[in-house]
Amino acid sequence: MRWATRFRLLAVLSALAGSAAWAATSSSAPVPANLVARDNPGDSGGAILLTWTPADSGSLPSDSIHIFRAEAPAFEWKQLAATTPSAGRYVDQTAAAGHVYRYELRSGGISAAVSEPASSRDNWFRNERANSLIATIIFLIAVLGSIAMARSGKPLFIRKIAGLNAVDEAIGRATETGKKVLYVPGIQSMDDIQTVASVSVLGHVARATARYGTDLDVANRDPLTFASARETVRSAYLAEGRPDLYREEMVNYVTYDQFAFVAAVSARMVRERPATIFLIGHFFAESLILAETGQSVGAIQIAGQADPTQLPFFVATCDYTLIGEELFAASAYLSREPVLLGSIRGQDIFKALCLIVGIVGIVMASFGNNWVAQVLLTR
Amino acid sequence: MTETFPGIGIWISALLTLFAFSFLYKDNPFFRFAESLFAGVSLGYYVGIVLNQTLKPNLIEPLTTNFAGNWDLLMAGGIGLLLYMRYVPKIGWVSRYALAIYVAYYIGVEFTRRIHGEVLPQLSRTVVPLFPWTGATLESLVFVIGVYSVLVYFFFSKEQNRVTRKIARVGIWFLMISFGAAFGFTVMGRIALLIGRLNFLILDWLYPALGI
Amino acid sequence: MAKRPSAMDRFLEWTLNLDRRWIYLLVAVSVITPIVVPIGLPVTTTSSTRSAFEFVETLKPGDVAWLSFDYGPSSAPENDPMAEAFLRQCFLKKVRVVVIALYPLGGLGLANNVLAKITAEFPNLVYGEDYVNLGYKDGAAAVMRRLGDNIADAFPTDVNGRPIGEFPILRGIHDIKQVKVVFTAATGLIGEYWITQVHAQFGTPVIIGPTAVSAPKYYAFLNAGQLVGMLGGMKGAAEYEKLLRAKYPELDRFYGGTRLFTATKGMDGQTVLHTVILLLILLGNIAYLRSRARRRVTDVGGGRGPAGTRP
Amino acid sequence: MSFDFGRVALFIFFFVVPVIGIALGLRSPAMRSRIPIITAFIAGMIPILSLYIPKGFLSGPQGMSPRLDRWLIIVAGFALLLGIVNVVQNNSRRIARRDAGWAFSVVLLAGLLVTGSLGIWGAVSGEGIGFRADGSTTPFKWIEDRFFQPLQSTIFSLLAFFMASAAFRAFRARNTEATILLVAAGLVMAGRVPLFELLAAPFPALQPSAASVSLFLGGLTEWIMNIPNGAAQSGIIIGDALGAASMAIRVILGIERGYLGLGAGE
Repeated sequence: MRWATRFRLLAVLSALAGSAAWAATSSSAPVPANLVARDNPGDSGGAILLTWTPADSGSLPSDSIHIFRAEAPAFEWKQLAATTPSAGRYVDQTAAAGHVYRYELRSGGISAAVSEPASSRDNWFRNERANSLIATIIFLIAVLGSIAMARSGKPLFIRKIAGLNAVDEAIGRATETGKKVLYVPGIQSMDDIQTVASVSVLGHVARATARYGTDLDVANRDPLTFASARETVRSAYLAEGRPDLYREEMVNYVTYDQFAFVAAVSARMVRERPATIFLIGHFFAESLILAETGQSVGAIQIAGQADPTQLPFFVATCDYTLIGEELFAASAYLSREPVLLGSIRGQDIFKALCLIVGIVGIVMASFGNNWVAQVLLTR
Repeated sequence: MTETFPGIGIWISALLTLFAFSFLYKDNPFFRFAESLFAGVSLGYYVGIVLNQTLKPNLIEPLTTNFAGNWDLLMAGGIGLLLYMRYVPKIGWVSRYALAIYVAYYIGVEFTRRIHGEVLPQLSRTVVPLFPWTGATLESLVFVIGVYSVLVYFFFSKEQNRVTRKIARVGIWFLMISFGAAFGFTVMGRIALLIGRLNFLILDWLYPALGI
Repeated sequence: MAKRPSAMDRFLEWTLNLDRRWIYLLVAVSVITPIVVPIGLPVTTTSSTRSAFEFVETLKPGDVAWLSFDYGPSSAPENDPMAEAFLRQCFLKKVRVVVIALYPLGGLGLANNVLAKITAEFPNLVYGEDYVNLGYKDGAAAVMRRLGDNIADAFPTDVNGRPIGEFPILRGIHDIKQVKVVFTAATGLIGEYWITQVHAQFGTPVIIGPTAVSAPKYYAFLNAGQLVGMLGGMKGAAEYEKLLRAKYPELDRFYGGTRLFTATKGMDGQTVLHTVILLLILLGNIAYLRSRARRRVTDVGGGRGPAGTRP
Repeated sequence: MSFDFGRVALFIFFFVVPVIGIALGLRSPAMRSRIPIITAFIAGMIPILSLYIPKGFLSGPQGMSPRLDRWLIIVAGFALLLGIVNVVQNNSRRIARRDAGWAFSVVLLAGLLVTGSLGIWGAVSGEGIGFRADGSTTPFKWIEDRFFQPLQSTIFSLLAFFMASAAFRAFRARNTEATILLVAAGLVMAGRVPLFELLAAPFPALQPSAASVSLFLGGLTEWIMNIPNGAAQSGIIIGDALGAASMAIRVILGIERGYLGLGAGE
């Protein structure tokens, strides 16, 4: 669906949501009158909404009015709550579903208004959340539509991430100096999507080292990641037609203890002084030792992580860092996996919509109409 | 005032603290002992809190006191136990049903947070007036440029043309300022832990032990 | 002709090749000295902490506040002072507090210890009326969904197993919507759930006391009005302590003691080590820039040196 | 047995359907992956639909969604203990084969056994795992206070040392991005602690100007945190939220099945 048509659809739908959420309140009258009691809309029942034409408190004996409730069949009045006459509405949260109630407003002992019998029931839709539902539906259309398109074979475009040029360049440097490439796919298991993305980047690195005949060393902390990394590297070397260069100990398992792993890998860095080091995947704070040791042995370091906690340190210590969503875009670009390509395209479409709605909202707000900001607020 | 001589508990804590700090000198058996003990004790700790604070009050007691009203909780316990079938050879796949329910439910709850609780409120915050020119609207302009340029930076399904490449460049600068800020905050966070531990070692253990 | 490295360069080169354990020693000394010889540096407050403090000041006696321990021992030095300061402020204002813990790795122990320590300072408090400890529960996101409808669904009993129907404090409180404020002392994701799930769907105001590591993210939620206040790390806790002691001088007997650990005292060590680390970064970069400038003079072609990369 | 729609619906979806699925799966392996996807779809959709549909059978007090929440609090407890099984497997194998460092596996299993059994005793005896009624501490809590808390906080406090050493030897302003980062970091660090008051401590004359510099830097830091950092964090939040939302959709609709331990194709 072209963006122009999608934009018109959004404008119509959010106008609909805007009007549903705002009931106009009428002007005030001397004495609170025409009290209306009805089921509170958009809830699971158990609440009755009282609305009355608000009175200016000047004309009443006391400045607050009392709400009384009587339950069928006996209908004897009991005090429920007190509020200010100008409020104009009150929600009785204690009305049991299915029971019939009548309400009365009394001010200074005299009865101001009595309501018809009403009972609360559960409703089909929370209309205060219409905006959130519309946004969710649009998001579903964008993502599932793009995934369907990608799966049907239509080639989806993903721009080449600058980081991937840095990856190829770094491997080129290692080949020039004849030293090895060290790859650490993070310290988490395969249930962490950052590790999955790292393994697909590893496939790309392995194909490059197979092409140039550079020595590769992949150090693992998690058994599952170790198994899938070995599988990826072996098939990369096969795909490049260089099974002879593939050695079993290229992909190796170090240890499971977090600090012991970091100490062992940094000792290996100092011993073998790799020309290029990749730290791509989910790392935690102790990864600082890896980045620092790698820098001290003069290696070019490429890092990559989606979750932002370690990124400041990687940016400050490494030569290039894949930041946040870039890691997933890189793995989508490399693996050409339809579901990944479709998801990224769907998310981009929704981001574009957010930008359009935001800019339109800003222009309207600059002319005093704050309607878009109100429509976007969720409850 | 001099503290009483530290009890056996304080001595154990202080010793374990020193074992853990020994890693700074080099990876040694004392540190490995502390690390392994920590791994074991924290798993045992999980057993304690899960049994006492969740399974007993939310599963066992409701079933034993009012079975008629809570018989469906049996299924919750069943799903929980089904998770462990993954370790049974040959029929491990049976645990997929429990895993499907557990992973899909919590990722469904996460979905209710993401658009409803994050995207829309944050987008609504960027919809602010930019005219007339005042100090506040200027600041709002910087804020809006920041949010939207970062969004453009994380845009992958379109090639970057001359304009979007410049906007993405601005986005990187905002990202780097926020990473710098996160860097500064993280420094404080890491130091706080160390202050806490050395405070314990000196004021709760060393001083009382030396009778200061 | 290569520019001869000056004495300064040789000194910097020497320090760079020092064993990293000398730096570890420097760090240890910079933290120990302010503990042994307290300096008492001033603390300046920021708007995010002031708005948190002022919001709690608007609570009336008898209101119910909610304190959630969503952190573990690994961030106790930052989060404990926040939880203690909030509890003291509530008890001074006769605000009633419901305490829970949702962080599996040690949240419950900290809730028990902090509550025991603070309730000892206020002897006339009655358990079950002025405060109650509902203990730990698994599945934080699922617990918060139940708190939105019916607290008893998630916490049928208190931490010792007594049914919550027995406690007067919870008689008027059926779900989290009736709670006046949720204060979450947090480290990782659980603190964020209170904002993006509980506040977003049930509207209860939230104050968060995150560790300094996760604080920058919450400025975005503060700007969007999804939070009513935030205490960022140990500095946030020290600011809150300063505001608390200014408003309630009778608390000096707790904050004045020499042996008691407080965030304000911790800030001395923070300041010293911040200065040291800033100097280390400057020194490291001076050495780097001088060596790069020197190398550019020698390589007429301006190619990339062994450790350098394209500028 | 009070009949209500929510309870019966969950009984069908999460007991009857899995039992049928397992029965079918025993005969034909293809069914072993297709039916769990249906269960996942239902378990994922219930919380999402209950956000918008307050109807009694779904979101009411006895509806499907509240009841599923209560179930998943219990299942989360079981899931937390799942890790113990393979830790015990790995370590007992390590001990049996006398691999390098098997003594540490003994220490790990001993810690697990002692703390775990004290936890079980607390539940069985009704003493609990915190303070007893008379205020004395249970053995479980003693181990928590004296072993668990110091170990966890000390192992994490090592990070301050690693950061300081990396600050000196590795944090370089090697390109424009890293330069902006380090300058912002320096400003924020100098703005959040009374740095100049410390430097001016030995020189009383300089103290007033030090205080004003600190005040200015404090204000600048607050502006950096609110506006540039706030904007970038807001952009990151929107981007991450959309990534996580699309991952959630793919899992619930069965497009993404890796978590079930089977390839996309199977």
